[in-house]
Amino acid sequence: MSEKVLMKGNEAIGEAAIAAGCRYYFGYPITPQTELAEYMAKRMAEVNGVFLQAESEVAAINMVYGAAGAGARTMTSSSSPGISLKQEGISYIAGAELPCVIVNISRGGPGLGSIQPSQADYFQATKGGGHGDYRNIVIAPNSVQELVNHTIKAFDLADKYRNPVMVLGDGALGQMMEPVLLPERILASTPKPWAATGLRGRSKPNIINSLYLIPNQLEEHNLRLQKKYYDISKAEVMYEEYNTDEAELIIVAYGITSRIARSAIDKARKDGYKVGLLRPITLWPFPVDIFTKLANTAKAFLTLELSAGQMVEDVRLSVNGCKPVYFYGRMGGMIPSTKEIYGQIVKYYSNGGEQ
Amino acid sequence: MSEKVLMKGNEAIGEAAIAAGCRYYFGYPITPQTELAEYMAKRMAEVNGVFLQAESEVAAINMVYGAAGAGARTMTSSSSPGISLKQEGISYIAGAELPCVIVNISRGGPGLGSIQPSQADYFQATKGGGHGDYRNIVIAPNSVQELVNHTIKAFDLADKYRNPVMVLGDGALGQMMEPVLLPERILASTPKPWAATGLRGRSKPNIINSLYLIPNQLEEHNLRLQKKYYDISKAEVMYEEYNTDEAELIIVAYGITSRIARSAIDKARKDGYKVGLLRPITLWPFPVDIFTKLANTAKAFLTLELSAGQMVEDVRLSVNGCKPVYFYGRMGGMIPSTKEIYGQIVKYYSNGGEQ
Amino acid sequence: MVEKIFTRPKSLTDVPTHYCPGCHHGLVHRLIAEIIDETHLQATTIGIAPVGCSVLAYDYFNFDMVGAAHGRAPAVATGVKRVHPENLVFTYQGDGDIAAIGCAEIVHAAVRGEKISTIFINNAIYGMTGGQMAPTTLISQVTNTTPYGRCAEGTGKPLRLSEMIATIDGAVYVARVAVHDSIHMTKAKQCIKKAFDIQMKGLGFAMVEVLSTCPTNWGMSPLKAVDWMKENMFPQFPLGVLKASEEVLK
Amino acid sequence: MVEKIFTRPKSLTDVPTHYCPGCHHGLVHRLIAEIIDETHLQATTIGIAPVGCSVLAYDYFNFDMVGAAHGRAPAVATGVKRVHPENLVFTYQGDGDIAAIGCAEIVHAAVRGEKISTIFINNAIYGMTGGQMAPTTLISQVTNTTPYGRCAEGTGKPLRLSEMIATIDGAVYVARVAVHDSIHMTKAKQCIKKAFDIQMKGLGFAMVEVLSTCPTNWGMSPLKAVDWMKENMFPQFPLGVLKASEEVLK
Amino acid sequence: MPKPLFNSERCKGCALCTVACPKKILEISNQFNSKGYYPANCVDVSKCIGCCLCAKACPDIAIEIYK
Amino acid sequence: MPKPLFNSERCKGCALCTVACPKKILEISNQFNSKGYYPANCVDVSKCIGCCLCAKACPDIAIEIYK
Amino acid sequence: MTHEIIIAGFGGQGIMLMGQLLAYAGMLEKKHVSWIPSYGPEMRGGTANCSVIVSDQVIGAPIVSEPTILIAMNNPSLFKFEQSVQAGGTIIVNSSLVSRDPLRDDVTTIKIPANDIADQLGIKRVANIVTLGAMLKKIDIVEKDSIIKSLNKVFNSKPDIVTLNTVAFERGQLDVIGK
Amino acid sequence: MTHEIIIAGFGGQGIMLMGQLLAYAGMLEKKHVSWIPSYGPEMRGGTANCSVIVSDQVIGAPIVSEPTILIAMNNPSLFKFEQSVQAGGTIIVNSSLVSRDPLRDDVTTIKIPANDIADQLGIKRVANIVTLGAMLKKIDIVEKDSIIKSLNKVFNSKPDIVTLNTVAFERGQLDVIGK
Ligand SMILES: Cc1ncc(C[n+]2csc(CCOP(=O)(O)OP(=O)(O)O)c2C)c(N)n1
Ligand SMILES: Cc1ncc(C[n+]2csc(CCOP(=O)(O)OP(=O)(O)O)c2C)c(N)n1
Ligand code: SF4
Ligand code: SF4
Ligand code: SF4
Ligand code: SF4
Ligand code: SF4
Ligand code: SF4
Ligand SMILES: [Mg+2]
Ligand SMILES: [Mg+2]
Repeated sequence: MSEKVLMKGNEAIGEAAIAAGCRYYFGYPITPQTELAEYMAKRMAEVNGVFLQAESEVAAINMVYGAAGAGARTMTSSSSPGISLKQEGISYIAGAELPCVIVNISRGGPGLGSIQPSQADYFQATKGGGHGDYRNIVIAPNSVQELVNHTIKAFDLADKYRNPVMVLGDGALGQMMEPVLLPERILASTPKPWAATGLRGRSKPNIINSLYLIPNQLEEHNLRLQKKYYDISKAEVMYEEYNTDEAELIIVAYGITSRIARSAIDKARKDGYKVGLLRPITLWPFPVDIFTKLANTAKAFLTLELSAGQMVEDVRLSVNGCKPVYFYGRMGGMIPSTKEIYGQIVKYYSNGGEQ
Repeated sequence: MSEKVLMKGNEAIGEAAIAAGCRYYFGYPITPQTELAEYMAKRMAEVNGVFLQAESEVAAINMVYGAAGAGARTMTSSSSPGISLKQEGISYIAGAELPCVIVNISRGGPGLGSIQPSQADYFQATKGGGHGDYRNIVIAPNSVQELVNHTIKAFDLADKYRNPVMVLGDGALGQMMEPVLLPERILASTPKPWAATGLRGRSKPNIINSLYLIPNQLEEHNLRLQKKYYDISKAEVMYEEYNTDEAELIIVAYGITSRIARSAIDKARKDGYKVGLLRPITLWPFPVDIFTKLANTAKAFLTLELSAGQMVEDVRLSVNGCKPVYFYGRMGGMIPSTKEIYGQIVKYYSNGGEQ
Repeated sequence: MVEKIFTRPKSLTDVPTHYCPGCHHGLVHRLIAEIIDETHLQATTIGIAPVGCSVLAYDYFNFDMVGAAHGRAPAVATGVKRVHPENLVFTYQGDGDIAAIGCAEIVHAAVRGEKISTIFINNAIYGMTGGQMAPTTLISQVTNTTPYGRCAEGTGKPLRLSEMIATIDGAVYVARVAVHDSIHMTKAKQCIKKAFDIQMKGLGFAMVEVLSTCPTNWGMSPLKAVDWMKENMFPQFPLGVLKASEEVLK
Repeated sequence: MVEKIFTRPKSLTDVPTHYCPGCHHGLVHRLIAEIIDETHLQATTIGIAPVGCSVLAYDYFNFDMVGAAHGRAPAVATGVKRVHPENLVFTYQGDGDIAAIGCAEIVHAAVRGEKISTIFINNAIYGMTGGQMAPTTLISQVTNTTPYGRCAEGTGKPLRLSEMIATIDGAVYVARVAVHDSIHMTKAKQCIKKAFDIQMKGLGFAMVEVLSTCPTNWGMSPLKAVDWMKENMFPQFPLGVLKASEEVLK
Repeated sequence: MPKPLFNSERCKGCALCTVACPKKILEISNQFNSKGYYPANCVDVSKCIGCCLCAKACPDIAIEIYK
Repeated sequence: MPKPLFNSERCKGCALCTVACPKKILEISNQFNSKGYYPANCVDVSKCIGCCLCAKACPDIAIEIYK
Repeated sequence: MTHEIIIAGFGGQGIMLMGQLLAYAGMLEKKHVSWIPSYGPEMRGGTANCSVIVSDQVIGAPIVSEPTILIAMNNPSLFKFEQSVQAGGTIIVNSSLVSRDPLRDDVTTIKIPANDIADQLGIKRVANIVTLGAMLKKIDIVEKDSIIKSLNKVFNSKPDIVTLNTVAFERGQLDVIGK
Repeated sequence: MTHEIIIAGFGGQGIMLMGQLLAYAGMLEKKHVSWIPSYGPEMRGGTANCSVIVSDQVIGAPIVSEPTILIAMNNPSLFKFEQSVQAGGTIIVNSSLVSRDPLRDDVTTIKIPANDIADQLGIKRVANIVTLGAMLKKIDIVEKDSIIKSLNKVFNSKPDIVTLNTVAFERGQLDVIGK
């Protein structure tokens, strides 16, 4: 298919997963990601894959654990409350070093909250909502096309590092339709000699597990994990710069918010404001180095989130006090308009470079 | 009782909860916190309270949600994997603004990990392991006596702010016995006119809930929550300083680790090293201001954790690049010896003030 | 003299519901409210709303309400009831809520013989999220997650939750009813009343399953939906009192 | 000529177990391993270990193993089995694991008719965590969380999980056995073999409950524990094949 | 004289009342209400016997019966 | 001649074998092994009939039977 | 040029399809397009709306809060969204079902008795396409050709249905009132 | 002075109680004390050990990894912990069950045939208290009186049991060998 089609974000993720060779989907309905499950219900049957509606999110993530442990490319998806329920399972997957993809099309919280778009699960996704020292690779696309490309990338990274990868979207990205170029069918063929497949001639049983009862063994395991996380943080950072050369004010935004920021920046540039956008694409590993670099040239950073301020902590950690870091956020499904962000830019300038 | 008794940390928490007027305990066994549940099984019967062993941690936290919503002082306890399972429930409790106490006697992770002491649930506890923008008040005692005092305090703060409060300990604190002075019986009598009790003459039904389908209503709700969190961060910070006056190197440690740090500092002071201890007692709200202050006088900070480095992010955020922040951690249930920490101090000095 | 012989029960607020035309949720709400009015329990009732189409039940019932997380209503009810043992505490749950994600919670409320009552609305589908398979979805029934019809191979046969719960000692009363006509409605009301009565007498856990329609997600008119329910659901989910233990019969 | 007529099955590794003296876990491990040897399935078996005293089962079974989170073994097994439908996939779970926290997962594995086998070790207690009440704990039984003995009021009566699972269509075979003497052990082995056979034939979900002792947490000698089990558990949990659906009998 | 009173703003036009009425005097009108629903109404009040079956069948309590 | 071979380092002294043996020739010794358990042993091998019941009763596979 | 469009009406009026056709047509013309439904609680209770953006610039947020164009297929839709339309914008009103004119005097109003026309055509369901035709007659968003192509895509080249909808589209272009 | 003690043996030898009595006695003397059991996987399989610290200073970590004193109630305990004892420390050996002397020459060894004595006293269970008596005869950690008071606390002032244990304690003090 080299022709663009108009596709819903949720469905595009599904199609991308299938293109990436994922044949095992386990999920549970929840707005605003349900279309992904529904799409998989239809498509998996066509490609001889497994779509299984689990009895709960807890069951779904543990099915993923099983399927990943058995050596398959596998995924689950949900939205905020459902992702919270998966935290024990995610910690197990990280501990047992199983590759899988977890999609969070997040919505307003806390609690039942609402079903509108939100970016308030950043902490949960990047710092580990589950227990213990572990990291998910977290990718935050900002268009339906990126949902496709990065879902495929997610499967590759998962296999490469034997690590869970989260694709973090929001209700708007999941629900919107945009033109998208679907990839050709990709055959995944990463060998997984560690997987539980039955001995099949192998003499040593493969064991999938995260228990290390002896403290120094668990410490060694953790050091191994930390080494892996370090490697990932060196090799897999993704970000996008837009007009950052000579920008005085750098807006930092990811996902849906970055699009609004970009529109506002276009407008502001026309009006002579030197504003740029730094968009982290991997939220973990966070693109620390580019911040260090831009902190030399920029005068200030303005972080923009659909939250009370979560990624802004990583921005502050990255900028490390070199330059002021401001924050503007909306919550509960409210999405700022271009005008509103433009207003924030003007405010910065009219305060003489302070917010 | 004005006489000290020798008591296990886990049991002391239970006794403190009863003293604080908690009569509803819902939990599920898990090492190393099981003695707390077992203690409650015995004691609740004696004080005409309810001990209920739930079918799971998920059920337990939702029972707490119900009991708190019904107006009672109530609590649950668990250890790391069980706390992960409670994340959806905690987010609901925060969203519905229900007061309750959650005890995490944490153990090594990720996954099943081990049952040995760990401090690797810091992120989960302080940044919100659940979805959405919410905060637990997180208190980290460092002795059995503090487990008692801060458990009582936890109930008071919970009621005062209608917010979940987490008491974050570790396997060592939970399992160890120390002399402790138990408090007199305290009667909790916070009026809770918002609670679901049945109308009982009231004309307007009380509704316990976290759903706000209309975005601007959910945003308003979130702004109210953020305002509350701000108030808490101004009013409820707790920390302890030890030898920080004129300290060049400030060790930052909480819970069990802070005790080892203190012993190491005693030894180091004798040997002429100007080392002090800053011990956050509330992990959220984090004692940011004292860091800002100490960053003026100290030359460096050394954060010490039983993790790969979690609190150290908050230390860095608080110090904001003013002074170097170093980290030393052990994982998997390994606990550093006094000698080991002393060695870290010496290392700092022998590198000419660098690690 | 003009006299009102049928009107809204006091235990329902006077607001329009968000339910689709012909949805049975509204009928069951009214029955519950009528019983609570008749037994004068409005001041002592605490209802637990689920996550499902009836998530907003707290706006419709005119007494104290607690909104539970998806599937956890029985746990929440347990917390509430233990604090207020003298109150009437009931959960109102859809088939997805109770039989899928909340399966452990309902089983164990029954095991404990928790003194709560559960009204279980079985419409063989996830209504709220737009029509996915529930554990109760019938074989061959098309839903958004069984686009080719539910197939026993892979997804299994519909779960008869009430029959399963009836095997548990602590569940002293389990009945399955319908509300599509006045005769069935009368029976349904009797059963729910019985469940509440059992609770107030402290006899144990009681559950009433109500077979219901979801015209919207079944993709048919409300009237057609009633026929479909009778034709397809009744054989799979036979109506009647499935269990009434000795204490209850006394 | 000296000939070994009884020795360790190949499907068990030659390491000492961490089980307490006289614990039945070891016996059940051996039976499973013997069956797998006899049916030549060592190369195609994937076992799912629970969290419970048998958490280290992956060290003892000599074939591929996956350690599941507490209670989630049936979900994990589902994931594994869907990827390797031709393999023998079984879960090995304690009563706390399967009947308390993992209740929803086992029910729904049964509902789906998941082609896995479950070996359920019912020792009426949480062994691993040092002796707390399980859903299967008997009335009046003293545990660390029922220090005054389990009381039906408040905690309910013991759950007969197998009887409950037997009501589910997808569960084609449910049996309860014991391993305390050679006659019962033979029967137990037959039943487990049957369960595995059902799986390999693709007939559906099968579960075998094994009544077992926990001398340590019951606070008695291994021999006393056997007597206690016979006296107290057998009446509450009657032995036998509770369900064998038509396909299975064929 | 018994009669049903319809709250046509509350009515969602589901027609459940129309089949419930033993006298078959209820019909769905072809004028929609402000929410877009076509509400039910009584085409011959005189035949009403006040049995309340319509009201009982109504999920939206859009019918009250007077006597 | 059938006979049971005890691996006394594996034996945990549970005594299940002693009651399983129809010949009642197994006893718990009063010397503990390196783990502190008092292992079982056979006090009269000559009576052994090789029925394997002891071995089957042993949760720790501490008995092998030879013929 | 950027068109930010809200299309609103009852469930069942084909609101979502209207939006998707527009977006599809825009895509065929290599414009930047986005479509997003409102998936809020309004779903129940019968109302439906979606946001469509067709632009020659990269699109920011797909959710339109201040439309340049509002298509109000029924009364509640007009009442709900009328005030949010940008000054200088356009309101397209399905005059078969909308009982009053917009109150705004800083916007252009276009009227089309879409249901009446659909009834005349004998297929009630095409009121949406009639309206689309009417709008595109008056506002230059996408070409008629692109819409026809989109119809072919969406209806999977079923000639009957495409023809029918094409007729409806053309009647809309013919009968439109306003501007 | 800080005593960092590991007490180790079989489950059932009353290891935990020994540690708690020590800690209790220390507390009665207003010393800083802590006690913590090993709750690791070793629990199963029959071994048990606990750490006790009695000190005139505030206590850091309660878990002892390099003890100043090791009480080895059986062979595996001696084998496991012998090497971790600090140079200049003490190893107390229950010579009834421990089959060899410690190999270390930089520590003091104290021997007590605790089980034999307990057998002589006719109550097997008090071997632990005999050992405690032996140790406290040789090392000044807490007073005998404090231990007796602690026994009273722990056994809830049941005179018979307290007397019995007191006798055992005294026999330990009498029969101790070493240093
Ligand atoms: C943890 C979690 N998972 C999923 C959802 C999404 N969700 C809301 S309601 C529902 C199912 C509703 O179906 P049912 O319980 O049958 O009630 P009905 O709407 O049919 O009355 C689901 C899956 C959620 N809110 N929370
Ligand atoms: C989420 C979670 N909750 C609790 C635990 C603690 N835990 C480990 S095993 C167990 C119960 C074991 O009992 P059972 O399943 O009956 O197995 P047994 O040990 O008796 O064989 C519990 C509660 C855990 N590991 N994870
Ligand atoms: S979706 Fe179904 S269950 Fe929900 S309100 Fe509509 S008809 Fe009722
Ligand atoms: S605690 Fe009980 S179940 Fe666990 S190994 Fe020991 S005897 Fe067996
Ligand atoms: S009261 Fe009875 S007769 Fe009258 S309109 Fe209603 S159903 Fe018909
Ligand atoms: S039953 Fe009620 S809502 Fe339905 S048509 Fe009749 S009056 Fe209207
Ligand atoms: S083989 Fe039989 S007779 Fe011989 S020792 Fe064993 S049980 Fe006894
Ligand atoms: S059954 Fe086995 S472990 Fe038990 S005493 Fe006999 S040989 Fe030893
Ligand atoms: Mg339903
Ligand atoms: Mg058990």
